[in-house]
Formats: sequence, structure tokens, C-alpha cells
Amino acid sequence: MTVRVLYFAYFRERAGRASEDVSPPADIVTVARLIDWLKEKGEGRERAFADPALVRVAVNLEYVKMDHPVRPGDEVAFFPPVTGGRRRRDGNA
Amino acid sequence: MTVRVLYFAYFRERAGRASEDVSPPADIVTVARLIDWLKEKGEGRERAFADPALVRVAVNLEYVKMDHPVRPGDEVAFFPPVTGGRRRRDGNA
Amino acid sequence: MIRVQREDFDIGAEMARFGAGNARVGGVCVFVGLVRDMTEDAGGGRTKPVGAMTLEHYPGMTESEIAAIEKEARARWPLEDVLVIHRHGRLEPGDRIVLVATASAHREAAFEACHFLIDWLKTKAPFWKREETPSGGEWVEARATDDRAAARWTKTPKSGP
Amino acid sequence: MIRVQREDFDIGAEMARFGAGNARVGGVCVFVGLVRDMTEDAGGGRTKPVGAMTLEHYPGMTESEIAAIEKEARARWPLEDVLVIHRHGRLEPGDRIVLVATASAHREAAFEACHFLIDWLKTKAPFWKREETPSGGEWVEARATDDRAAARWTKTPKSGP
Repeated sequence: MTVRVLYFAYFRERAGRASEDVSPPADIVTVARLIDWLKEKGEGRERAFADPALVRVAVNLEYVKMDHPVRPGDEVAFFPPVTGGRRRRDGNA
Repeated sequence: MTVRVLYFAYFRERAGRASEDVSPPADIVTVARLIDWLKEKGEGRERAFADPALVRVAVNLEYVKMDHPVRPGDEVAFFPPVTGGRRRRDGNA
Repeated sequence: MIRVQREDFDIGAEMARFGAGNARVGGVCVFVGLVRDMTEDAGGGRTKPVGAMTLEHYPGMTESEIAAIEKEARARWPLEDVLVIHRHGRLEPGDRIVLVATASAHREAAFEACHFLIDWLKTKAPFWKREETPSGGEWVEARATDDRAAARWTKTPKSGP
Repeated sequence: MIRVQREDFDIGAEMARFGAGNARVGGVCVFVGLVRDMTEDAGGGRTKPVGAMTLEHYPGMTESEIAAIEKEARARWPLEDVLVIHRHGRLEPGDRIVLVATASAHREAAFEACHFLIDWLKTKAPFWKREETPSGGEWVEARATDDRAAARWTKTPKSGP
């Protein structure tokens, strides 16, 4: 299957890309499995997903949880908590 | 002494005037006494003050209570509760 | 700044000036009150059509009361700027009556102070509405909901109007 | 109406159109968020000067999230009109970021819905701020106070971001 993956904010910077089309094996059926699979691809992605508490996911433009299914053709976006606020996060960038 | 009396809203209509300069006797020393004295002058003023719960008073541009002193040269204004609201009062006008 | 005036105001022109050049301002809250074409009955909540209305006020006291309310708001919230414009005279449905604007570093302060200002204005500033209705003109009665709205800002029991 | 755009907006022009000709509207509440020139440290509340910032967003999801928030507001309050304009891209201190406007027959509904909309926007709409500081650029961290502000509108415990 092919899944379109998007990265925003410091996820984009850490992953070194804004998007990628990936074809994970058939047993990658949830968001959580997809994250584990992406981390194995290295290239900074494991750093993007380092703190699970700071990972937000949307599938096809809607917020979902980690156990949400991932299906062929889905657009899966990863990003940190949204920031209307002003405090700086230490140590990222 | 001379006191300037102002009437607003339906107080003005009932009293038949927007203002009057009055010279009450020396024993009229509070707002409450002044109201009693004005009511005796008739000419619709007693109707303006008919319901004490609906009488508001300002002396020299500040809200005061009925026991507030009245002194020569004061401006004493009488009016109903202010109406930012929308409900109509029945029976007045 | 406080203005009590017969003429209309231009929200865009006011907002262009308001808080201009002050980069400490993070949030501006504006409330504009307008004349509706319907009014509620004192009892049931039924609505009646309303034509124009006339807003009578007490020149001099109106300004000083609004100034006192502004002073109270500035004491309660950290405000960078406050603007109150209140019209008087004859107004028709759709016409603007009042504008209250607050500017603060924080949006909570801007919202709360703006809400406070309009609630207190409605119950303390000496304005009286006379509505033109199909059956003639009628003075508007003070609204219990306005008193309740203003009362929630009262920290300590106080006497007064 | 919802607009997500790079360019600035004109408050006066927007307000001239907003709720125009609808005499059921008794109150309009507007909130405008601006870029401040100072920011607070995560820990102490000390402030640091801020230069420009860049607001990144998720095109498509931003609009659908804001639409969902507007729908929620309309379900909770009797609103005659809603307008949300949110900018993205590079912004400097004093620049407008967001405008939220609500129109209702009653001022309480206008105030509460406007406040609700901005609180939920700040915690749910997919925007991320990167501030330019003397030490370089830094991504802004989510604010606990924003979460608390949004949480007070939650009627029932719900999962989500």
C-alpha cells in the first residue's frame, strides 16, 4: 500500500522532509505501527518521534489516536501540539 | 437656598419639566425631605415619585441614597433605573 | 478614551487608531451593541416589532459615570487601552449604539474587561430608552438580566443603584 | 465564514460587512490577536524581546478544524453570524494574527461564543509558531494556560488532542 506522510513544524525539520510517500508492509495497520516502522527508516525520523507525549496525528485531515487504522491512500500527518501559546520549547529547533 | 432639580425620562414627562430651580425651606436637608417637599408642589411631581423603588437620585453628578444631604447650589437629578435593557415597563409613559 | 455623542462611529477608523503602535498589546476585544428590530415582552418572552428608539441621557453625569467604570476596569485588569463610545438621540434598527474596546497583553484580560465594561455600562450609565412601537412610544423598563449580568462582577456587596 | 490567508485583513472592512442588514443582531463581539514584542519564559515569567515569527499551518486541515469549531459554537449559542480570519506566514510585532467575530441577538451569547472560538482555535487549529529571537529561531511550546482556557468549555470529558 502507499500512504502519504506529512510532517509539520519541528517534525518536518527533524525528519528532514515535509512529506514522503511510503509503502509499508501489509502488517502496518495502525498509526502506532506506522510510527515504529518510520522510526526504523532512520534519517532523523526517530528523533521526530522521540517523545510520544508530543506527537499529534491526523489521518485524512482529522485528529486521531495512535490505535487509528491506516489504510492505502490515507494522508497521515505528524506534528507537535499546536501553539497558539508563546512559551518556547527548550532544546528543540 | 436654591437647588437645581433635573428630571429625566418619564420623570421629566410626569413632572412636566426637564429642570427647575427651587428654594425649599431651611429644614429640607436631605434628598428624602426634598422629594416630600417637591411632591407637595403637585403638578405631576407626586406622580413622578409615586413608586419609591423606581426613584434614582444623583447629587452633583454622583449616585446617592435618600439620606444624602442637600445643600445650597447642589444639582439634584431624579430618574428611573437606567435602561440598557429592552423590556417595556407597563403603564408608564 | 470616552465619547458620548449623537453621531454614528466608524468601527474601522476607531480600530485603526486603537492600541496603534503599542506592541505590548496581544489581544483586542471589541463589543458593538446595535438596535434590534424585535423586543421581548416583560412577561413571556414573546417578541414585538420595534421601530426606532430614542436614547435620553444625563450630559455630564454620563461621562463621569463611564469614566468611573473605566477606572474600575483598569484597576481589575492590566489594560493597555480602553475605548468607550456611546450614542444618544434617535436610533433605528440596525444602528450602532455603543462600542467598547479593550487592549491587553493577554486575551483573557481583554475579554473579561470588555464584558465587564458593557455589563456595568448597561446598569450604571444614565441612559434611558424610549421605544417607538405600533401603539406609540414606551419607556423601556430596567432588565433583571442586566442587573444579574452586572452583579456577577461585584466582588463585595455594595449599595448603590 | 472562515478564511486562512497570508495577507493582512482590514478590521473596518470586515466589520462593515459582518452582520450587515440583519436587524436581529443586538451584539457583535470581535477579538483580534496581535504579535507582541515580548514573550514569557517557560519557567519564571521573565520576558524576552521577540522579533518576527513565522506561523506554519496544515492547509486543508486548518480550514476543516476551524469549520468544526464554528459548528460547535453554533450548536452551543444562538449565533446570527460567525467570522474567523487566521493568517499564516511571517509576522512582525504589532501585526494582526487572527480575527474572530460573532453576532447574536444577545450580548452574552456573542461574548461567550467569541471567547470559546479563540480558546479552541488556540489549542485545536493546526498552527505552529516559530519565533525569531536574538539567539536564533525557536519553535514555541504549547501553553498550559491555553489548555486550561480551552478546557473550561469542555462540557463532558472527551479525548482528543
